[in-house]
Amino acid sequence: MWLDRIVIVLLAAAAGMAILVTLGIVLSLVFETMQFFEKVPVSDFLFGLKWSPQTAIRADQVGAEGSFGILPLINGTLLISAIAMAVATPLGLTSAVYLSEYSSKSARAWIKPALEILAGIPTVVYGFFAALTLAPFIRMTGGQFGLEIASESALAAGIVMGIMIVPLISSLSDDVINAVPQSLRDASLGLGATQSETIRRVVLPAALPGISGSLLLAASRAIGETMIVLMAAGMAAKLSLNPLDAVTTITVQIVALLTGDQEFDSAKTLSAFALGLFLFVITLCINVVALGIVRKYQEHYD
Amino acid sequence: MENTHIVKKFDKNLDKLKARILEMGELVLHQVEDATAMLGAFDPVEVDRILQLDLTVNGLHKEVHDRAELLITRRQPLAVDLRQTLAPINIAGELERIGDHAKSTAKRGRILCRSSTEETVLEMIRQMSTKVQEMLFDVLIAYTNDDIELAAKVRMQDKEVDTLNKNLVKSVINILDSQASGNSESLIQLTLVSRNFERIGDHACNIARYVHQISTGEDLKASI
Amino acid sequence: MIDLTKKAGFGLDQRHRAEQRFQWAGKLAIATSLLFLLVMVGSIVTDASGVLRQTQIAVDLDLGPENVNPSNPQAASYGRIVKSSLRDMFPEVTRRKDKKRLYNLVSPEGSFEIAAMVTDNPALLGSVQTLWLTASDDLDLFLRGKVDISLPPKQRRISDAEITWIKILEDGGQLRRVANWGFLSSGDSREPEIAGILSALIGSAFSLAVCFALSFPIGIGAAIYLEEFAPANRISDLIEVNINNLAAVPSIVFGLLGLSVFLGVMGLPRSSPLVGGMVLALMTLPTIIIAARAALRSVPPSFKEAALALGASPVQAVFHHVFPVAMPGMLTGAIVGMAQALGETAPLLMIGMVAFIVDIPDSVLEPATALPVQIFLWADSPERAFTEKTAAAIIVLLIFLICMNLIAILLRRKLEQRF
Amino acid sequence: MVDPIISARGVDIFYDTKQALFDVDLDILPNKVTALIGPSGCGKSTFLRAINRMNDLIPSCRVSGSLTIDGQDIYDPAVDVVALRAQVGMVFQKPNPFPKSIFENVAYGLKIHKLSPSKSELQDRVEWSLQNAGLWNEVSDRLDQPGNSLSGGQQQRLCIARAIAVQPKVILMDEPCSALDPIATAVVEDLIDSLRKEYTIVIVTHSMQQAARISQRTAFFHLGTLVEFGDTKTIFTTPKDERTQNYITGRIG
Amino acid sequence: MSIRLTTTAAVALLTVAAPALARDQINIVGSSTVFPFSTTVAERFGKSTNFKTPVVESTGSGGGLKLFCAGVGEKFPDITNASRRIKSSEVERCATNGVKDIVEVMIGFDGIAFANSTQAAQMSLSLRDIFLALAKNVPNGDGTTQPNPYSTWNQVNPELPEVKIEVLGPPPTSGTRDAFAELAMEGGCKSFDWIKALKKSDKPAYKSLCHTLREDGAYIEAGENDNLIVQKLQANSAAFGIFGYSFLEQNSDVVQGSTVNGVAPEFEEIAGGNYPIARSLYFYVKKAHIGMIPGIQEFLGEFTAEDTWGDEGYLADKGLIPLSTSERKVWADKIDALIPLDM
Repeated sequence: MWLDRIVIVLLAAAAGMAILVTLGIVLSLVFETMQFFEKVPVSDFLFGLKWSPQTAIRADQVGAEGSFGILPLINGTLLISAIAMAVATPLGLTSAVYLSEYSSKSARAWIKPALEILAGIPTVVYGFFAALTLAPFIRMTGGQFGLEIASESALAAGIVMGIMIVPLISSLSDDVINAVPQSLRDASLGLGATQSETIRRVVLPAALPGISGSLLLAASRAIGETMIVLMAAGMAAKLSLNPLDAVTTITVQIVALLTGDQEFDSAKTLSAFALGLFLFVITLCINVVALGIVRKYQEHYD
Repeated sequence: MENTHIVKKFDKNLDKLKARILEMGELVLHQVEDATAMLGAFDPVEVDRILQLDLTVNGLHKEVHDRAELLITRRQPLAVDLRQTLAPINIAGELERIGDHAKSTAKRGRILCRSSTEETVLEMIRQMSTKVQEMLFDVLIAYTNDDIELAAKVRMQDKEVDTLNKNLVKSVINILDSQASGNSESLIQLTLVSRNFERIGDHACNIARYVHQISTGEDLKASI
Repeated sequence: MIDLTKKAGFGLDQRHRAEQRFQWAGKLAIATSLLFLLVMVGSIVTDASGVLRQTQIAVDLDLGPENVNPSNPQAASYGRIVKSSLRDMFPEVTRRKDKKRLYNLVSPEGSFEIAAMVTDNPALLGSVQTLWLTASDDLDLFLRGKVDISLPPKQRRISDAEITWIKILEDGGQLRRVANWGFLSSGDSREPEIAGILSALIGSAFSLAVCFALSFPIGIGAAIYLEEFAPANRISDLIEVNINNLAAVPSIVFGLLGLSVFLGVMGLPRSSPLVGGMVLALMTLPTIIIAARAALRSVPPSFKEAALALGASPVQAVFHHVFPVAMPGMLTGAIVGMAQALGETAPLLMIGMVAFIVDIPDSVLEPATALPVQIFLWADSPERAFTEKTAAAIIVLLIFLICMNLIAILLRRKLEQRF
Repeated sequence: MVDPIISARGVDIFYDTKQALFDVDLDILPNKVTALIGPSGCGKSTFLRAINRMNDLIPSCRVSGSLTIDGQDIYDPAVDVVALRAQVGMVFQKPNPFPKSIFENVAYGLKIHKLSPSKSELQDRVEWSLQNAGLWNEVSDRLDQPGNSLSGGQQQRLCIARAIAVQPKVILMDEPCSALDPIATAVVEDLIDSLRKEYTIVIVTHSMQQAARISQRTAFFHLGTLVEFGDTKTIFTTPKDERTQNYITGRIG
Repeated sequence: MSIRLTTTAAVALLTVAAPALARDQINIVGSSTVFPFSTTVAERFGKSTNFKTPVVESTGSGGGLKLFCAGVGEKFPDITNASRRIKSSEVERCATNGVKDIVEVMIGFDGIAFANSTQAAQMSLSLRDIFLALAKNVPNGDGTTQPNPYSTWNQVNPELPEVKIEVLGPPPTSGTRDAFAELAMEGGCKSFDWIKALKKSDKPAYKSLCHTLREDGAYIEAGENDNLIVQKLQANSAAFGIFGYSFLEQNSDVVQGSTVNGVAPEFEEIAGGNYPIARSLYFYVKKAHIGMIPGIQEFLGEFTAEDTWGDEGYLADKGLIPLSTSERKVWADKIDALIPLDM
């Protein structure tokens, strides 16, 4: 059985890679973050209501106006992710349900990969689409209803991002739904439930742990997405829940800060690392909570 | 049944059951034959042997019962199998009763030897004995081969035995009426022996019914 | 009495309408997604169509010994020869500024093309030869009607004089449109007319191969461990949370990690597909693990139990019986992850793959770019002709992706079953 | 003579081009337990599933001939399959409670069919079903526990409670005890016997003894044909057809 | 195929421990603004010489300098491009990492255009107009400031049309943005005398006032993709955009540059130093790498050839605004002699 033991150790090492990667990320972020917090107080960063790295162009002014407040970025990140999920969840789930429960095998055989292509289109393309097609369209439509809409809006970016993550949800959920035992469907149909009742009341609840996994993955992707927001949502750091406003996200700021023409040791650039670490911690918290919920649910009905 | 069971042991169990019945039948047949022989020439040792044989028959009866019980428990036989399992219990009962009648006949031989015997009546007894032995033999063959026609024949022969018995009784009454002879005891004993053979015939006939039932599932008791 | 018709009660009308609505919602959802796909791919294809052909211009070149030294043809200034030929064709052009415009009809690549032709066929030397050279992007765009000549001359890239020259050349049969194989067979260039996708394509292929070779086994291994062998303790929980968390880490952070570990600590070469693949592997790992775990979870436990009952060790039971059944689901996860990796730009930025690289890499250690990087760079280039190059590069990327999916679909179809 | 509740005439069932049932004529009498027996693949389950059109789920499945319930053809286009299944319940081989609480499992049919408008009515109905399924005493104090937490036999009775909650006329059972132990089987068999007073039950079983124990009528299927159909007693004591005989006595036919 | 690639990858992983092959091509990093010019030169250099084509990365000026200053050796880039001058703090950082002798090269100018769609009328602006339209706080006439109240151009200057102020420009992290703030905003800002005086008395306040762009939506941070800005302008004819000259030149059919202080953003005007919003572009060479990596000297030669960066050179075709002839001479001499930067 020594061979078995070796295999298990190898597998555990593979799982341990995740820890290693995390450690690496934390280490590569923490050092620079510390430097950043030497220049800007932690409380300003965490509770500041204003994100405006522009005023901090000179060293002697850094943080003077508390312009490294992360809240507007969180606001933007959540707003856009929420819009994206609001678009992608119904689209992705209903697509997955339709594919696995209704569509013929042959239709599924080509629709599923076609949807997966959607996930493979480079985000730059989505960005262009959002910025040049959808945003003006929203602006025009809004104009007809007398709404003043900026040419950049969270809505355009969110919708397009939603489309992008549809295949992530649909493809993974489709697999999960497929794995729900046929006997549960039979039981429900045998009681005279219609197919949609069976799906809504039996299949989906049974597939929920897996589906929530795919949703979590999609949400993660939405939170981590950069290009589309960069191109279509503008970069205005605003505390606003209005989807028609231009907003910016943490990731956009990270990319912009790290690839900009800035000095490499200015608070501006260093703040990118603090943002990265913060995002890391926040998603960690979300995941801990999510794991707890999923686990509780599983214990109940597995 | 040409088809064999998927479970081979089932067939073997049924065969063994059958074999025990046949073994029993053979013993009983001998008992009847030997007891009949005892009527003319009494031999106390032989009588003891016949009486002793009855214990073996009873043992076989019990064995058939046990085997059938086990078979039902293990195989839960249905339809023809069930009948093939249940019938031996009954047949063994019938055979055991036949054995008892043979035993009783043999015992009467002891009494008969003390007095003179009416040769004509004795001849009739022998005739009856031959008949029931024939029936018994035939019914065992019918049972072995699931031969319902042969079984039907046996059932027909029962009437002959009844007739022989009636005739014997009539003859005895005639003798008793005509002469006040001193051998009335032997005559009564012979009547009782005749009665024994008549019962044996009935039992053989019952066995024949079971043979019929095994094959057809039809219970003839009610009809005939 | 039993009534089997709609009148039987049970709120049937309403429920059937709900069923219809539900089905329509499904169709609508798929249609919406496919419509988006169609619109986007459609517009890209339309944009990209211009790349299929390129314009060439016939120039009479004096390759006599006074211009080219036959013993050392590489040393000759072919650019000057082209210029003088153009001047000969249009002797009326005298102003310096106009001359420059004239020279601009031919791509700067022209002189290198002559050099290549001469090397291939030394017989060309010694006399005047008519050779087809690649025309400039402006000329190409004009010929394809992409220049609005109704605008005032100041607002367009092609002046009235140039239009006259082009017309003359066209009438003289000195312009032709040929299939543009160069796009698929050459590397990047700053001149849109000769820029090609091959180096990026190979770079992507190399990176993905490395990425797949690393992330698939590690991801599957981690998933199997967590799903089948991990003890239910805090460490397992930690790993699990970690993996979910990694999926949400912005990709550029993986680039930072790659920069400090792979380049800094391990000293691997910058801009190489090896490092690119490794960074992408880190990035796709969580996706693969999460999907693979879902797939493993959907395998009926009876499979494993049956194997264990036969005396298989837990490892054998998992690898022989659970693993093959979960394979299609794992592949789905891998495809989603690889597709994500294929389209990723940001982390490559940190490890030097967002670069201008002309040479086509022939190992994973040589500098290379990747398809999305090429798209990103071209989309950011001022030259108008790069727009269609961008679109064409996207098409190439999509075809790459479709090929990848195709392989996976074939595998999946072979393996898929419903219990 | 009682009129049959279900009546099949010349029923053929195909999967694609493969014919699974050939010209089946069968009358199922109300308030009787009818057992369908036969070797695997003989078409008994196919026939059972045809009665509440569970076969519809298999796209390649085609039914011809006439299959009527109370004189109405099940496959008539005017027939609503939901209405049919609401009145022809089904219990499956493996207990398959939904991943919901015990209460929700039983209430499921009532809710989808909107049979119990008020909450108290729903509770009464659920209790009634569990009572009738002989499960009430065992679960009354833990109705909010998941259905999966019950033992196998309890789960199957839960599934039966779920089926009878909507008060169907007919209950179809597809080998309901094959996954249960003898005690659980006995309890379920007892339940089936008591349900006979209210419902017509059609049961597919592989256990001859079970069919003999609980059914009044038995149909023997072989290779897609209905070989013999009659009183259970007759079928199991004196079957007419040699194939039946061979099958029930476990002989190589 | 994929199996072979996998094997290649595996083999490559195994050989990681072995020392990397000596680098035989120049490695250039840095500004995305200089990138198009640097790559053009690199390509020509690769094709016309026997050296390998240099690898040019677009990392941003700051990122480029960070890599550049990380150390000396094959692992570190040889040249970095910058759309601004190296800062003294960066020079210090370089020095601590052993990067001592840095040769600075100024290669030309990049004009920053203030443009709108050709569908709309061309605008004629002064720096003060730009400042008043885009600053976060503007003077209110009594020596104090107020949050920018202007929502249309004619409120800024009655001569301008009544069009909503809507300007798409680079984010604060961009060098173009810094240059714009420094040249255009500060230029307009200084035109108020009291602010000019403030420069001497309270420099931070001065900088803050002059450099801070408004955040109420009139100035829209649009990312660094200039093509995208151009296309957005096409879609919205009321909006203005701030982007590099080369994009204006390439897209002259759809966008037009506004004149600033009466000067149009045209080649000759920028080259002549008349157009006020133009910045210098640089690159920096690690002297220690010359001789270590083949071709650096030759590459510098190619870059500073008259055919390359001259008035008629091919970089001018790509949109680089050349230095004046005399300046070119000065810089070319510096490079020939490899005179290190002295700050």
